[in-house]
Amino acid sequence: MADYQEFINEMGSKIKVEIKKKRRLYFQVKNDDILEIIDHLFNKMGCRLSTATATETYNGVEALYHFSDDKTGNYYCPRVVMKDKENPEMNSITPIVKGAEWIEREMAEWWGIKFIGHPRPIPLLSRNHPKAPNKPMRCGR
Amino acid sequence: MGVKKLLINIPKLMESNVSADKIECEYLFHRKNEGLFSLLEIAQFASYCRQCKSAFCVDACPKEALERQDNGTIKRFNMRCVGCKSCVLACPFGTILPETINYVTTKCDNCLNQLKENPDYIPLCVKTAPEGTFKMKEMKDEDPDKKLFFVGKYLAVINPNWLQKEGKK
Amino acid sequence: MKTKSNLKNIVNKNQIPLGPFHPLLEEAEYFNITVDGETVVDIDMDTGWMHRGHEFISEQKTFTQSIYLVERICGICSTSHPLACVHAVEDVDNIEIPLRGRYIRTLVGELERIHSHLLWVGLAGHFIGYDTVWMWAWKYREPVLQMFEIISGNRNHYGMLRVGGVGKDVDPASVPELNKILDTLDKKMDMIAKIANDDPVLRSRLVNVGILSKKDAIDFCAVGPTSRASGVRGDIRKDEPTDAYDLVDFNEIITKNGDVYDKFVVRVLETLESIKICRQCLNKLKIIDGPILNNVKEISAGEGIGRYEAPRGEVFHYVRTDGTNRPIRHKVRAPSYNNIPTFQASCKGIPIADALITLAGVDPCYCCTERAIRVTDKNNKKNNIDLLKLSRDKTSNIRGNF
Amino acid sequence: MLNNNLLLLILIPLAISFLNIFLPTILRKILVFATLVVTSIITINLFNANNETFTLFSNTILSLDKMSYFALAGIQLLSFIILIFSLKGVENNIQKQFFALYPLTLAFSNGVILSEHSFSFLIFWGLSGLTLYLFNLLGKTKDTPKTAKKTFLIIGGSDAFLIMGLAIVWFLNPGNSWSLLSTNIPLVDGLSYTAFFLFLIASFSKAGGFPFHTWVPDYSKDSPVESVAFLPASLDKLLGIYLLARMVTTLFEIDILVNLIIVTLGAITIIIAAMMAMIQNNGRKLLGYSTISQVGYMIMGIGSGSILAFAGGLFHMINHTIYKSNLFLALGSVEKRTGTNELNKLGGLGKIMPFTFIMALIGTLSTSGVPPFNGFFSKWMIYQGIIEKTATLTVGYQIWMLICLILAIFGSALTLAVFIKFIHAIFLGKYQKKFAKIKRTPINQILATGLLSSLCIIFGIWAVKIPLNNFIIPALQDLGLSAPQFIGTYNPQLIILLFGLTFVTGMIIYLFTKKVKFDNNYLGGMDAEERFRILGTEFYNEVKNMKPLNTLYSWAEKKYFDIYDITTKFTNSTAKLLQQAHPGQLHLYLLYIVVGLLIFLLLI
Amino acid sequence: MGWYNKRLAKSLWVFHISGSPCNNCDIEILDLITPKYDVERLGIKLVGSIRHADVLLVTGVFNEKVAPKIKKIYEQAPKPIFVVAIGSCPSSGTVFKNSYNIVENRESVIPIDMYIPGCPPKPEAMIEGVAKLMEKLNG
Amino acid sequence: MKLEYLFFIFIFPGILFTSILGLIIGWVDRKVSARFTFRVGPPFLQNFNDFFKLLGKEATLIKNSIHSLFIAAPFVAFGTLSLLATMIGVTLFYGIGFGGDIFVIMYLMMIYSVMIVLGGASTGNIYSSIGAGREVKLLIGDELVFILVCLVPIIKSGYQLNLESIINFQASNGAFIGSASGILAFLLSIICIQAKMTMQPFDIPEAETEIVEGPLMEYSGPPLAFWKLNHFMMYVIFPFFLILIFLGGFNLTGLGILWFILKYVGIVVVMIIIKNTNPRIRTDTALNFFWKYASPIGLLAIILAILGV
Ligand code: SF4
Ligand code: SF4
Ligand code: SF4
Ligand code: SF4
Ligand code: SF4
Ligand code: SF4
Ligand code: SF4
Ligand code: SF4
Repeated sequence: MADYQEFINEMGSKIKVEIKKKRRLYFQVKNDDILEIIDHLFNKMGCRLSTATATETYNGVEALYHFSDDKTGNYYCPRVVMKDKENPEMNSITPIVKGAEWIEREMAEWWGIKFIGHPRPIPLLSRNHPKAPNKPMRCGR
Repeated sequence: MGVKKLLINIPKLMESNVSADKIECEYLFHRKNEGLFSLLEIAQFASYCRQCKSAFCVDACPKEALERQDNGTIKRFNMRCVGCKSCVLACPFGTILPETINYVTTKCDNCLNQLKENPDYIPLCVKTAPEGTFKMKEMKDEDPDKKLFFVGKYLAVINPNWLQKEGKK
Repeated sequence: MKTKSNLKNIVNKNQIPLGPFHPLLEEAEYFNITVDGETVVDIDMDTGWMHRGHEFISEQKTFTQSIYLVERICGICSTSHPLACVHAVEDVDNIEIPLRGRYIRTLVGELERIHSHLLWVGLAGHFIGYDTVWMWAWKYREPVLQMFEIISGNRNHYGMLRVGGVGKDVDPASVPELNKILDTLDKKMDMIAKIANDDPVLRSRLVNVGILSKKDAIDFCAVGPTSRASGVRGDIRKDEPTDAYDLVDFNEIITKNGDVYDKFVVRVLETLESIKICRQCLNKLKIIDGPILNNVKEISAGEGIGRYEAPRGEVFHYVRTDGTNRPIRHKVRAPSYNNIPTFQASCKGIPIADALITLAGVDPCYCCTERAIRVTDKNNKKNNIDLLKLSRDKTSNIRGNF
Repeated sequence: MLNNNLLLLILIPLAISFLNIFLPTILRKILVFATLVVTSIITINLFNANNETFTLFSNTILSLDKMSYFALAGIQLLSFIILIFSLKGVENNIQKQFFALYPLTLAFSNGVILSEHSFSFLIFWGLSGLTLYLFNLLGKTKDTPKTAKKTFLIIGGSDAFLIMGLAIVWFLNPGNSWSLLSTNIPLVDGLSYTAFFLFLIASFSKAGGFPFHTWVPDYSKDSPVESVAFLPASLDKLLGIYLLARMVTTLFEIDILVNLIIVTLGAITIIIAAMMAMIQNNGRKLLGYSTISQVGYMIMGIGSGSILAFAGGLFHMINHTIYKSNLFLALGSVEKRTGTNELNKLGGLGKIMPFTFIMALIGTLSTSGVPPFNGFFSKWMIYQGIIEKTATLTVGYQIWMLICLILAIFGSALTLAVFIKFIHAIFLGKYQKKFAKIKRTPINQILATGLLSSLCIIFGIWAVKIPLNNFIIPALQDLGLSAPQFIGTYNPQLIILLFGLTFVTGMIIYLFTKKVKFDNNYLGGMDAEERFRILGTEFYNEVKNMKPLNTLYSWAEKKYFDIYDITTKFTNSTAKLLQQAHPGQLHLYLLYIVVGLLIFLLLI
Repeated sequence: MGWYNKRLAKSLWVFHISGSPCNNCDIEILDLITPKYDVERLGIKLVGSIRHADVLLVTGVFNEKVAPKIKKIYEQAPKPIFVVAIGSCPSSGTVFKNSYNIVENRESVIPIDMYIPGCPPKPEAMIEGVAKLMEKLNG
Repeated sequence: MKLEYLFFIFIFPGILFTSILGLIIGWVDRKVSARFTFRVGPPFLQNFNDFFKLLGKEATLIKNSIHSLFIAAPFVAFGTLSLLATMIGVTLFYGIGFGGDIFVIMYLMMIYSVMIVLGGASTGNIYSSIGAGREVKLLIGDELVFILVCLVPIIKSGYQLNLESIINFQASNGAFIGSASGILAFLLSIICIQAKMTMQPFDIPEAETEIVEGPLMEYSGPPLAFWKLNHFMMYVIFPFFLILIFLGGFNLTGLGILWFILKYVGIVVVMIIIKNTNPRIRTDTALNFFWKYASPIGLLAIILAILGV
């Protein structure tokens, strides 16, 4: 656990740690800070983006990124909560992490999250789809 | 106290003969949720069940999914239960409602989020349940005379209680 | 990274559609390859042909059912997904697994790696028109399937895993036989490794083809043999040794070049390592006794991440639970999902023939790339046709028609 | 004097051309047509004539032997067919000039062929170059002025060489008259070699042999298509090769080394031009390069020193003019319908212009030397001749000769590749909607290409019967050579008959078993959209990118091998003065000729 | 037609379509060609173009995106053509039947002549299916 | 036109003989390849069944494409191949020249490629077009070497072009394979015919996994049947041609028949072995191979032949 203590110390002001357990650190980040955090994780610490998960909760639409630090086996999961459920918006991290292109496209497609600054904002799975669903992963309530 | 509780009148519900899945739930996460069943399950084990010394249901369960808790109630562990409903058959008192012992379990979150935003909020289950069976109400104390018992922090039931009948409570 | 204006330019060029049904792709998949002559200028992938909505279905199923569901994400590494899935569930509550169960998990996982890599070697051979390699590799893959049949009773889709352990025990009586099969396999693999090293024609076809640079591998977050061939370290079995991986001895294979040949080599050598691991597991299974399953009672509310080093790289599962026996969110990320976008880097500027083998080089499996997604399912009246009746009807139809 | 047939052949078109300057277009067309009818009739009448001549001031100026008759007949035939093509469809704004220039060209070409006197030969030769230049100026692409300048410099420059060559010939052979037909200068000393090579340069420049070929593709691209089919594709080949044939037979007595050098030049021409043609994306340039490549065969055949090959070379000359003008005209039809000759803008026209497609296909197959078309027969003769010649050589020469032969045969594979690209890019491949509504090909164009195509087939199948026996063998005999003996066997009639039988058998089986359904392209389940298209223009990018060809190609693209560019660069750097002296104007050209003539006269 | 059908039975060229399967059926199909099962001895050959096919092997539950393409492919196939559905997926939908994205009634996409159930069916089962088809063709 | 000729072209050694032998040898190929990979392989009459089955299937014509060319291409190729088979066969079996010399045969052999290209590309299918392009590239690759190897017998026979004189020369002076240049040229020629038949490793134009059988992609029914038949006919034509120009032809008396079978099967087996032990190579590799490696060897063979070695 000491491993990610360093990260918490460094970034303490920008993150709100939610869950801290063996090898897993979940923390909340404001949309404005996400790029800085990701830059730190990806470029400075050499973490690898595993994927990202979007979920709809009562608090809003969440995007949870999973960064794996392959040297220690730790996971850093910054979570961005978008309060506006109708038009969720957040900064795209694709310009920093190329590998996020697909997953962000997928989240945009199925959750209706708008990623600001995404280089290729076209649907991933529902192109040429004769019956493309509309924001299907949202709870729809 | 100020906390609203969901009050369920179980005898009335049974009388009304409305099948339980007609009552809807608005719990967010599952596509088709019957949060009600989880409420009923807790309620039935908490108040209805006789808490037999050597519980037939526990013995009958092929998967060791039922266990007696410290406080005497029976608890079903959802990862073990396969929904075979042997326990329903085994209970000599018929206290276990077959509908509640589902393989795929559900969850009620007491609509806390909605209530936080609007204290006068009326959950969907209350709206869709037969008249008078579900209520959102502020309650101070249990009232054994009216067969009103509290289960946990947010739930209250009106239900004949074997323990009370036998004078254990 | 492409910009919009860039895309516009491409429209004027010649395009070659690859798929959805193309003999190169066992699954339906569609690539729009922009070419200049036979040189690939750009590659654009349109996915979603295999999309069945696993994440959606999973939310309606219990964890135990989910395991069988994710097993059917894809048949090639049909242990990796369940393994990652149970890891994720176990991660929520830090559930301990009995030792014997851990060894069995590792055994099954590694056998699957052998079978998957052999399968790839064969298919790669097929793609470059070397059917002999295909046939040979698949011939040697049969014993592995036979081992699976001994262990689990099925050639594919083994259904071995449970939350908290494994569902089926390995019969100690069958261990010598399994060991024997492994021995024969060992020799055959040595031969294939030799072919990989020696065959000049094969080398001329694969060396320096479709190079994925180390930087691109990191940028695209590639995983598994794809990134290891480019010299990027990263093997979940070493990084986060679950199951019995901290108890067995094996090496992580890394090469530098990142071309298809290196991917080939990495896979072949990994197979040898896997055989080593399987041996160790089998030996341990002879001695270790005990339960195979920790009978989990309940999963508490929380979030869990599980991963496993599938033959193609890291499989990632994330589950979020609310205390019931089913997930409220189940995210699946297959290795190919990260590997396939690397085509954009590795396929540009090479001839089509090379591009195709490069596509095959990451051993993509689109089935699991496209697992996710659900849709509000209001009318639930599925037409569940009676299988038996249908198959009887139809078979008799054929009888009648001729 | 005016009843001399030979003179008439020159004078009539000349007169008509002057007359035409004052007439409206429609009359010009009629007159030109009439001229051609007349000249053709004269030519036909001359078929059996023996040594018709025209003398002036007791000098034999014009004369006709069997070889010049052969060339003359070729010129009449081609002019006639190309005229049919041009009757309708020439660009409106150049029609007037076109029909004035057309008879002019005819007159000068006839003049070249018929001249026996070197003086007249020189004048006609120069003037025919001039019409080439004038035709070029009718083009309207943006490169036209540049190309015109280039053409003019190369052709005009070669005239100067010709003048010098003639001067040397005269110097070497002062006793003889000015006759071109009976000099027979042995190649013994430096001077005679110089003369020979000066002549060679002239004939190569005209015909488009390496390394003086570079004007052909540019000219093809930038001039009106009828003139391309008319001049570089047919008349210039006839003239250049005619000169070459004269050189190796009557003008000089050449030895085996020179033979080998000419053959080598021919082989190099074949390969280089074919390789260059492979990478062209402009239809006309591609044809232009392939024209050059075909010239290589004629050069080889004529220069090899074997009678069989010589006959083959002559035959190839006429064959080539037939199929290459066919191809140019077919391309012209396409160009006039679609408005472009860039291969990458065309495609899928086979369904829309089926007739043109078949004609082009026949032209293509003849060019590539596929039996039973005419191109194969002449190539086959050339190969045999070379084999025959090789058998008589010493070991070292044998290897040299055989390498040239290999290159030549390989050249026809390359040609095939070139034309697959050509055909594919224009006619095959994906059907395009944008072409669906284009106008139909006018009947005169179909007639012209159809005539040429049927000639391809007729000359291919009855090669011995028609062209060889009637024209070429008499020509050889006239030159005092024996009739060629084939050393291989090739029986086109039998082959085509048997082939037809088997083909029909196959078709019958097909017709019996056929069940047909119509469908769109299968593209793995995708709809066959128009963007999914292979043009064919990029077929040979791999060849282009191959080491070391890629460097060669890039050099070629930078024009390192272009004699014109080399010289201009050379001139640029050495003498600014000279550069000022040739801005590429007509009057300057005339000045050159005048100065040349003056020198010439002084020499006399 | 009897004579012809016998020829057809001895020379079934197979084209394989995957309509959102889990891949396992497809792998098992390929397995058929490899040394252990070797269906070439029955004259069966895997072809790459639909135009050459006599038998279409379809696998998987068809999802909405791929279904029109499958239909198109079927229409492009030269007749006579037989459609054999491999695996439980096309016949029942297996675990996927609750998903939104799959076609409920696969018969509405292409007419299926024969089902070979199993998840995945063992190669032996597939061979048996093919053998039945041949039996039928042989009369 | 003698009646004899009809027999030549239709029965022996033309269409009937060549097709049947070709289909059988095609079976040998498939069988041996299967053996190579531990399989059983197809039954003996498999290729016949395939052929007749295809005859009964529907033929697909592509809308908006050049139908006549599409249909004619396989039959033109068929006609040419029958012609070739007859020309080569008549010389081999009867010792007389028929219709053309070695140059004619070389050029006739190109027609097959041309027809593949035209037929395939007439459909407008991109894969067919790519395949067509590859076919030509392969053609210009192997043609150079093929010319070289064909010149060797010409040189060795003292600049004879006629097939029968080449055979007769060999009959009196021993087969050309007996010399250094002959061996070199023979080996090269096997690679060449491998390429001409588009067999692995040169199955570039018809690569199933890359371009879906390339030019043949859109063919179905009878035209496809004929393409397949054409391919099998080449199993006869090319080895016979090699036997003719390098192995001294046939002597069909006594032990000669054994020799005949041995020569023929030997060549076929070598081809099958090459086919099964090599992956498909790329077009540029093929061109490189032919132009940079094979043709110098071919040239060497020619020089040796001129020197009489
Ligand atoms: S209180 Fe809310 S969550 Fe609970 S059952 Fe009622 S509606 Fe569902
Ligand atoms: S339904 Fe569940 S708890 Fe009841 S007996 Fe069956 S397994 Fe046990
Ligand atoms: S559903 Fe059927 S098979 Fe499955 S556990 Fe229950 S009884 Fe057994
Ligand atoms: S009802 Fe089922 S579980 Fe119960 S005893 Fe019978 S078979 Fe067993
Ligand atoms: S459920 Fe029934 S058997 Fe079980 S403890 Fe209660 S009363 Fe007893
Ligand atoms: S990575 Fe490939 S093989 Fe593995 S589960 Fe995914 S699709 Fe299947
Ligand atoms: S074979 Fe077994 S697992 Fe499969 S459907 Fe039947 S009972 Fe279920
Ligand atoms: S039937 Fe089973 S094995 Fe086959 S595709 Fe469906 S899930 Fe996969």
